[in-house]
Amino acid sequence: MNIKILYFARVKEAVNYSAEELALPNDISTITALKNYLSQRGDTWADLFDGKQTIHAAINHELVDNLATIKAGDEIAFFPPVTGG
Amino acid sequence: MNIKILYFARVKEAVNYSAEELALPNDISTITALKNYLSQRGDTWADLFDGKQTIHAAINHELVDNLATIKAGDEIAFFPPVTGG
Amino acid sequence: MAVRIQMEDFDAGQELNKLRLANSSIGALVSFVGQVRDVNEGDAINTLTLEHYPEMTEKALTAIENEAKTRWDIIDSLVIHRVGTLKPLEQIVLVAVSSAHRGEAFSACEFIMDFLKTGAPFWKKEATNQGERWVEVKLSDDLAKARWEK
Amino acid sequence: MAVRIQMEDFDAGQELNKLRLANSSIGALVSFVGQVRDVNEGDAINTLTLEHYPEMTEKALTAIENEAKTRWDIIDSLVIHRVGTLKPLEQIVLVAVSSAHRGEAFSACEFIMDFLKTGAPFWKKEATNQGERWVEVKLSDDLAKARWEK
Repeated sequence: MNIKILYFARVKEAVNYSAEELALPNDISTITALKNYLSQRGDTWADLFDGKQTIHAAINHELVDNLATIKAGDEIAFFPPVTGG
Repeated sequence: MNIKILYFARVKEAVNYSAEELALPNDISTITALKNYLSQRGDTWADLFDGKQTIHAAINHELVDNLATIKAGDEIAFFPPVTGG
Repeated sequence: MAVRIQMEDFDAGQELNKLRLANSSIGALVSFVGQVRDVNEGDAINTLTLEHYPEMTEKALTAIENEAKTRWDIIDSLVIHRVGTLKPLEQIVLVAVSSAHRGEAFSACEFIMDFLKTGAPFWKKEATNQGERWVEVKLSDDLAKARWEK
Repeated sequence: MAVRIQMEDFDAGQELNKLRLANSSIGALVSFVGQVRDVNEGDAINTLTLEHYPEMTEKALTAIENEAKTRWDIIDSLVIHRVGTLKPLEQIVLVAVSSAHRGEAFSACEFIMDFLKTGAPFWKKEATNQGERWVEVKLSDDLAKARWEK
């Protein structure tokens, strides 16, 4: 299934781009599975999702937890804890 | 001793003036004693100080209780609970 | 810290900018503006007249600001309170507090308002179509003040 | 209730007047203005750059305002948040809440700020003489938010 992924702030700097379109294998259906899938890309990705830093995920502009389900067409975002205001 | 008394808001309307200078007998030395002394002026005054309504007292711009001591030259004020803001 | 009692209206935005720009370690500015409502206790309000006890008002408000400064790490504060006769939608009071961080400014600003309401010698009289009446003390104001005592 | 995310500065006084004058049953207007401080964690700040996630920001802030409206009897609220690169003494954010009485407006305004700080997708990067760095999350912000949960 096709999804879009956005990266923000420190995460964007780590992966070095802000967005990508991705054709995901159909068995990658949760945020956890997506994180593991992306981690296979190598060091940067593995470091990002090794659980040592807090990375929040959103699906279609809603904050979600790792068990949230991904559907085709979703816009997924990964970002560090927010610091506005 | 000579003192000055100020009246505000509802209390001012009841006594019908806003200030007076008064030569007090020297044994009238607390707010309670002053209230009793003024109450002898008649109905309006007796009603004001009969304890059925809250009347605050201040001496020289500080809120005081009934036991506070009056000295010559003091500015005493009587007024209802405040409603600013 | 400043207290101003005046008949004239004030420009809240200008006052806030002045406070905010006075110090570049200010990160937070919390303010309260009170205005005359057009209805109170179910009756239309034509005007609201504020009487006060000038020398004591200034002293009481300064003491309240000093107490706020003792309790919280604030940078500056301002109280402007109008007296005289006001119409609905006119501003009555501005309380503003600046600080490095927001928590202190929020607490101090609400504290100053709660103590102003119960400890500064102002009295309000409303003119309605049924005549004039003094505004009654609200129990909620005493309760609001009591929250700060501990 | 409104949310505005913008690069440009805003006129806090004008916004407050608009909110206040919109409704003559408003008795209280509480506002928070956040500005860029010139020092953070001991280092001089040259600029502060705010990044955000546009679609989500608006959604998150609207949800926070709606939650405030559910919890307190408020009349209106406004959130303006700037993005882009700002200098010390520039305004970052305005949160304003109007209500009939002050207690509701104080609580709702502080609530919106506490949830904005922890739930709206903004990220701050500081430029200091030692280079650029992302602003770290503060534990105090999580604690401030946790107060509202009960």
